[in-house]
Amino acid sequence: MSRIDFDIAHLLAGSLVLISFLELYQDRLYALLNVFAAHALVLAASVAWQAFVQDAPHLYVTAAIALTFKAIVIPVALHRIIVRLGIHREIEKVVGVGTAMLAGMGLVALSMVVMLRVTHGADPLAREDLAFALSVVLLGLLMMVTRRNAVSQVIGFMSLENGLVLAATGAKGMPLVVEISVAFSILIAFIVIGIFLFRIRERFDTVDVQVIDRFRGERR
Amino acid sequence: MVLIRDLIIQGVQMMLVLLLAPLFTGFVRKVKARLLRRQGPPLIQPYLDLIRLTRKDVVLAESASWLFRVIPYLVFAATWVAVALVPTFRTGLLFSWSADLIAIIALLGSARFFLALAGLDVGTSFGGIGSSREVMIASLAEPAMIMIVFTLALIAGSTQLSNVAEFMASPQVGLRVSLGLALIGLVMVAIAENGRIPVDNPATHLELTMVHEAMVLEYSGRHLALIELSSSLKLLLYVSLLACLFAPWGIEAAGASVPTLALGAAAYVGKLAVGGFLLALFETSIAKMRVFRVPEFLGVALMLGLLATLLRFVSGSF
Amino acid sequence: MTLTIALVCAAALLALAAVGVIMGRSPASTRVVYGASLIITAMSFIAGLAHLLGATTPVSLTLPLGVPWLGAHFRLDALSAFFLIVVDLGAMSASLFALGYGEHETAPRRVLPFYAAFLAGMTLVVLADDAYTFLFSWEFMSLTSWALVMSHPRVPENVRAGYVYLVMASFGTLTLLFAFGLLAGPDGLYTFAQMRAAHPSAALGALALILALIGAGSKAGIVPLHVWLPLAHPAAPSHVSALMSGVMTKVAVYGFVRIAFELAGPPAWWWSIVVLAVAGATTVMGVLYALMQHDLKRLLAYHTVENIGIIFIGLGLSLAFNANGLPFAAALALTAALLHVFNHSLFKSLLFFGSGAVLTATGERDMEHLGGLIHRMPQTAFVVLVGCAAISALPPLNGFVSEWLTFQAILLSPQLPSWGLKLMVPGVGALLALSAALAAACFVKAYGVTFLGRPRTPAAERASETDRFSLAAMFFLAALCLVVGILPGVFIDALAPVSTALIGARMPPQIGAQWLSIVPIAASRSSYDGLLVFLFMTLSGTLAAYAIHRFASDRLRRAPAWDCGYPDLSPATQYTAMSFAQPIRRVFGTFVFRAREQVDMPPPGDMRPARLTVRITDPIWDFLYAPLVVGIGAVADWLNRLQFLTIRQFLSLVFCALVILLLVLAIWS
Amino acid sequence: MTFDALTGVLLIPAVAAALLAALPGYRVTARLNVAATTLTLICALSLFFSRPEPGVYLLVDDLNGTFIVLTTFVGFTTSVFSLSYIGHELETGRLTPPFVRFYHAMYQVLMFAMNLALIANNIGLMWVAIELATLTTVLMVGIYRTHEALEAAWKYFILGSVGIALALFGTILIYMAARPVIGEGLAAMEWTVLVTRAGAFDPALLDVAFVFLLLGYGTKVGLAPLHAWLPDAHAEGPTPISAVLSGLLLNVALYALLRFKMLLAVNAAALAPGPLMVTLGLLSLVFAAFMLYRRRDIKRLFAYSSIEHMGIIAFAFGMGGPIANFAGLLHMTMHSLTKSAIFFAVGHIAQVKGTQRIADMGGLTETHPVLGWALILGVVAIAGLPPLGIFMSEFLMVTSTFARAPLLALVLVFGILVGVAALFLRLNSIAFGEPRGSSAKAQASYAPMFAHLALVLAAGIYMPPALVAWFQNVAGLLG
Repeated sequence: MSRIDFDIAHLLAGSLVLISFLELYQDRLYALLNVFAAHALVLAASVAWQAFVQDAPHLYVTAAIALTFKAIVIPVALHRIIVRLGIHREIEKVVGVGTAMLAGMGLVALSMVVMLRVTHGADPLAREDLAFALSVVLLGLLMMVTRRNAVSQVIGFMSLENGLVLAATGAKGMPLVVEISVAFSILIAFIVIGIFLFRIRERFDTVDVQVIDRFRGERR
Repeated sequence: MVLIRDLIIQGVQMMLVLLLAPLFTGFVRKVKARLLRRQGPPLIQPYLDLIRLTRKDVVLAESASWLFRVIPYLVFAATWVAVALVPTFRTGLLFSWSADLIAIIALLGSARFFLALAGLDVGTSFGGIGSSREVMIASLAEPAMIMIVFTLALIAGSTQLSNVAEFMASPQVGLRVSLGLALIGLVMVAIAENGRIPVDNPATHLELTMVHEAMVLEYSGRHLALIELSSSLKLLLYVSLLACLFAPWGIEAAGASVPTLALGAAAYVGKLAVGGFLLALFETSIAKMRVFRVPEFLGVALMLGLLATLLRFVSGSF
Repeated sequence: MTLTIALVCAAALLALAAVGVIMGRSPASTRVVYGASLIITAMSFIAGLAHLLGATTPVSLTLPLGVPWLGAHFRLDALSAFFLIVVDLGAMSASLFALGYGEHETAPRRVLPFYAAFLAGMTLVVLADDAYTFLFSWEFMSLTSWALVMSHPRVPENVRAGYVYLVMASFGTLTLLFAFGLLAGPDGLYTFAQMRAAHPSAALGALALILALIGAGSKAGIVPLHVWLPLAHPAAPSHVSALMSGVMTKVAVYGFVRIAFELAGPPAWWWSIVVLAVAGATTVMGVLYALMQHDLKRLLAYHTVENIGIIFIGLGLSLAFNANGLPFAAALALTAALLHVFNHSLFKSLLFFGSGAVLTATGERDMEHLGGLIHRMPQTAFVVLVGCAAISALPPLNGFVSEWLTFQAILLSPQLPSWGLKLMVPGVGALLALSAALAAACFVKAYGVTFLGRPRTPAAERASETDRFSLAAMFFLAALCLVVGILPGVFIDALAPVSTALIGARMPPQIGAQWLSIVPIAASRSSYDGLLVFLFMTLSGTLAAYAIHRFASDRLRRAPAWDCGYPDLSPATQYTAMSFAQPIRRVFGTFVFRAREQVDMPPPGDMRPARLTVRITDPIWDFLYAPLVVGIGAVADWLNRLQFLTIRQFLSLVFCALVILLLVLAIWS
Repeated sequence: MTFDALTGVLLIPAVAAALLAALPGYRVTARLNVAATTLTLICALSLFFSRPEPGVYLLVDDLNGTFIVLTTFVGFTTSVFSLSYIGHELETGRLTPPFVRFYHAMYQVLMFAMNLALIANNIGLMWVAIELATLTTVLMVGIYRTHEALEAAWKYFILGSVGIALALFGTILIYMAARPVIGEGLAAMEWTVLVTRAGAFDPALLDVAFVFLLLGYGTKVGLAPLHAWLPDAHAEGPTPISAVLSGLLLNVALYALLRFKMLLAVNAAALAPGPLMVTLGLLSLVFAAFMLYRRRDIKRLFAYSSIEHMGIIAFAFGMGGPIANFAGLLHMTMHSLTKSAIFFAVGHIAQVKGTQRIADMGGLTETHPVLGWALILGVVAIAGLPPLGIFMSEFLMVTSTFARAPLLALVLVFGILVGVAALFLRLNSIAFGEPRGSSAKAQASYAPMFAHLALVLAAGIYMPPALVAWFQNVAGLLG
């Protein structure tokens, strides 16, 4: 592929990582939602670009899904939930921004080390993509474990999944990518509905010992 | 022919000890009395006591069982067999090989076992206290004795009493440390086993410090006679054991002629006299100790025996 | 042929277990199962005897069972034949006893199947010839006996006993698993034949020996692995207690002998030091524990510990002599140990039967509630007396013979070159002598308090003689005790093939000796003749009796016992087990068990009774097992908090795992 | 694609699922459920005799043959068990008819998913199948709609989803590793192709991939510290599902791991997957063994015991070598049978006692002898005591390991011992002691339970040579 294609792909993937950092930084839920929408947007862009570069039309479907579902539907739904649960002005971090950022740095560094060290044979595009994808995955996971309430954890999970899609699309000619992205969208839909139906906020994370005993423990 | 003679000698030996035992007891009492400036009973008093006892009815406790009535005979039999195997005036007794020193101790042990049971049979606290203390003493005296036997056996290269005695009589046994330790230990054990002062006082009754007499308190008549006889047999056994092991002079070897045998018998009686005198002297010159000091006393004996054995194990020259 | 018979018998026993399950409800089941097991074990007994006396070469057999590419190997050689005899003799008498005793069983369905299976397990252990079959049968034996211990599950002590037993049994089995893992090597040579051929290195053999000592010892009940034994043995029905104490511990000894003398290769001199040290401690601790007991069956169980110690002393000596090239001394020590195995199986079964008879007659196991039984159950009292005399090593009974042989072996040990042994063996000898004396004391207590004196409770007063089957079994064993005691030479000669097979030497033949006496080394050195001693004693006893009754008075009056002037003393004034043991407790207990006595004497005028409380602690449990239990509990509590985390915290666990693994990768090269 | 046994294994459950979703009425559907599983089992067994050539999507070889037969068999017995179990649940009203219909449909879907995961010849397809299986079980775990059930389902769902994600990433990485060698497209995801060419893959990429797969599928296997969902899911769901989870789903996930382990084994330069599996295995074993002590809920108890045994199995496969692998396979089979049998017993016990609290059940051998002794037999089996099969696998495992790595063997045995002690501590209070809880007559179907236990017993004593040869062959494959 030509130099310019590579650079654009690189740029998009890199900005995806950057936005993940922004998500980590956010502590207001609305802001977080917006950042995530941006995240999905960039993902859609990068997937589309891959589709173009690899001229694999089916990837456009994935891009479309990312765009409509993740960048629009889900954020709106979550917005509703936030309103219903009345948690819009919550500060709900386990660790401070600084620590989270530092950890994120570490994770990115780790993924770079792990990935760039390995794939000498593979073409640079896939290699870069993989490195970035791994960092996005790790950052998403970090987000899930450093956030208290359901919504932001769902967002964490989705950005993790964005990383996956990035990797999948980066893997040239990989079958089933579309199916997988669809499956994941269903998964996420389940989660969101779950939150919506059962108001599981406290079941994600709580410090209330009675609740723990009643739910997670042996019934004494 | 030889067999016949050996049989006769064995029989003589058995009868001899049986007859000598009460006399020896009487002798010890007499000497003690004299040492205490008392007249003391005549030498034959024990015989008279035995005869009188056998004449009397047996008064049996209501709660006594058949075992209680059998035990005196068992005790007597065991003790008699044991003492019959100890060379007195002649080694190489016909049946000496049928039970070695360890077996003799075991025989005495069984006598004690049954006597202690008898103490518990009637179900009074007197018998109980007697037997419990008896077994406590025995539980230390027996190992001590075994250790001493080990020492002797290792010196003489045999646990066969006759052979040990012969070896002791033979010149190749010199003065040895282990022998000395064994002697002291054996004396201590003998004192304890026969319930002599300072461990126990055979002359007293109804005193809470006593052991043997409390155990046999319920016995009377012929049973008591047997018990008394067995205890004096036991005393005799220990003295003649000491005699044949540590003063083997005058013991005739197997196949000696009749006159020399008479000589041996005389020597034996002499040894008994000396032993009895020493015993009496010792008993008069020391006070009885509390029951719970007895373990320490016997512990010393055990340690001496163990030490002697260790010395033997480490090198043959000790 | 003999092997086939034995295996068929084992299979028949397993089938019998199935029968027990099926017809457990019917009242006839007890008779059927015990009767059948009596017959079957008798057959297998004959097979074992035939092989031990007749055959010269071991016979082996392989069945397509167990580990597929291995098969189940069985082998009947002199050693296993001897132990097969021990097992079956015990099983026969137990079955006979149970024909009567089992009638009192409240829940036969919980006993019958496991009883038969238990017998089968023990038989298979001694026949097994590869690691898998051995351990399989071994653990099967433990499992079935566990089920028998649990046969009265409502009693909390039984449940606890069964629990401790099972855990210790699994521990032992896993240790043996290690031992065999070592001997089998990385390419899995699991058959004993291969192990014999393998000649393991010295270090490996030593490790295997230690593991075998721990593994087999924990089942045999060597200190400090004995804790389960005094709990489990009494909990089972008495005939099973007899089997567990008298026979199963012997099967454990078999396991040790098999590994230490055959599979672990040529012994190093210091092996015996380990064995002897453990054995000496076991002997004395066992009897001291026993002295502190007042539960009849528990006392007997602790005496099993003591006797196991005596057996291991013999084995240790044999190892020592064998390692130092003194095969004949080794043969003597080994024979002593094996003879004691046989003897102990006899009188321990007898005594447990006796306790079972007492239990059925009075419903009591606690000696403090018994007494005076000799009046109500004279025959039982008589046979139990024989048993007590035998286990106290009194001539002319069998217990004395084996101990005497052990002493003779000790007297040979100055020939040993190594200084460690020179210093060790006399100490062990002293311990042995001490334990013998203490055992006598203990059985004076046990017999005197249980059978003699006056009944302490109404239950003891109402006791009645036990049934004829039980009596038959007990008389049978008592007679055997006497026979072995007065004709030991025969049995020693019967053991010759075993020592020949294991050591390559044997004791000199005893049959030829004059008057059937036994001569371990040479007549000049030492000899013992149980027959003559027996004859002498009976002769002189009867002579004395005759003389007295002939020439002196044989009149007899009954009168109340001497009461020191206090009329109608209550039975409570008798010496109890605890008070009987008090002097010895003061001598030994104060530092072994930290026994403390507190006298609470009320002041004059105060009407409350004075009381004496004795506090005894079990050092081994306190210092070894209690900390273990506490530790595991603490760890469990600490880890248990992981059950109560939130989802986010669980996620962070996953996250950490991921990051750590990635770090590992990053650092890898 | 012609109808052969393979399609049968997939098609029958799928069709049955559709039918069951459509049909009303408990009697019919339950019977139909059993019938379907029976047919599936027959198809699976026929795979012994006529084995189809591996296709692009589907594959049958010795390895998954073992798993398929096991899965379909346990699926069959469990359906028989749930016949009476669910019936009882209907009577007590814990489940309403619609939910039962849903349950049966889901059951078939689960069977379909697991069979698909097993016979998939495509790593992506396998991933999809396992995700499907997870989602169905999530729905089934939450079927009681109690607070605790929803809670458990939710936890399972979240942790499972993360696991799925990680596994997918690993799968992608495998593809990336395969692409340069094999070329783009499906071929780069086919087992049959991958295994032959894996030697040329980029080793480091394989390493990273395996890390992700280990964690992703390890979550399904329930290895500590990824186990969190497992105990609650077992405890709160209906017991047949607990049985299937412990007996089958864990195995399926393990199967996936084994496949990838084989890939790495082929590639000399890649890191040895053994040590990782050994570490996780021992960790799970010891951890679960200690966790057993403080359990008050009987189903949670045995759930943790499943974690323990999964640890043992992972350890065995991690050690590798013909004996250890054989032991691992044997242990896995025995564990599936035993654990599901235990859950059958536990299900009935919980029903008759009306509770899952261990404290409320006691003296079971007196109140319900059959159930009680069955439970004892099951626990004895799971504790690795003879004459049952697990004893053999543990024997082989320990002896072979001790000769190779004594310290690991020590840890293994320590864990086993601690676990055994804990299990019997609980068993004592359940089966023995003073009877507690109701002693009402249990209407239970003992057949499946005893069928399993009989098989386990037989395996401990005698294993048919054909089976042995098969296992040994597979053990050889695993390397």
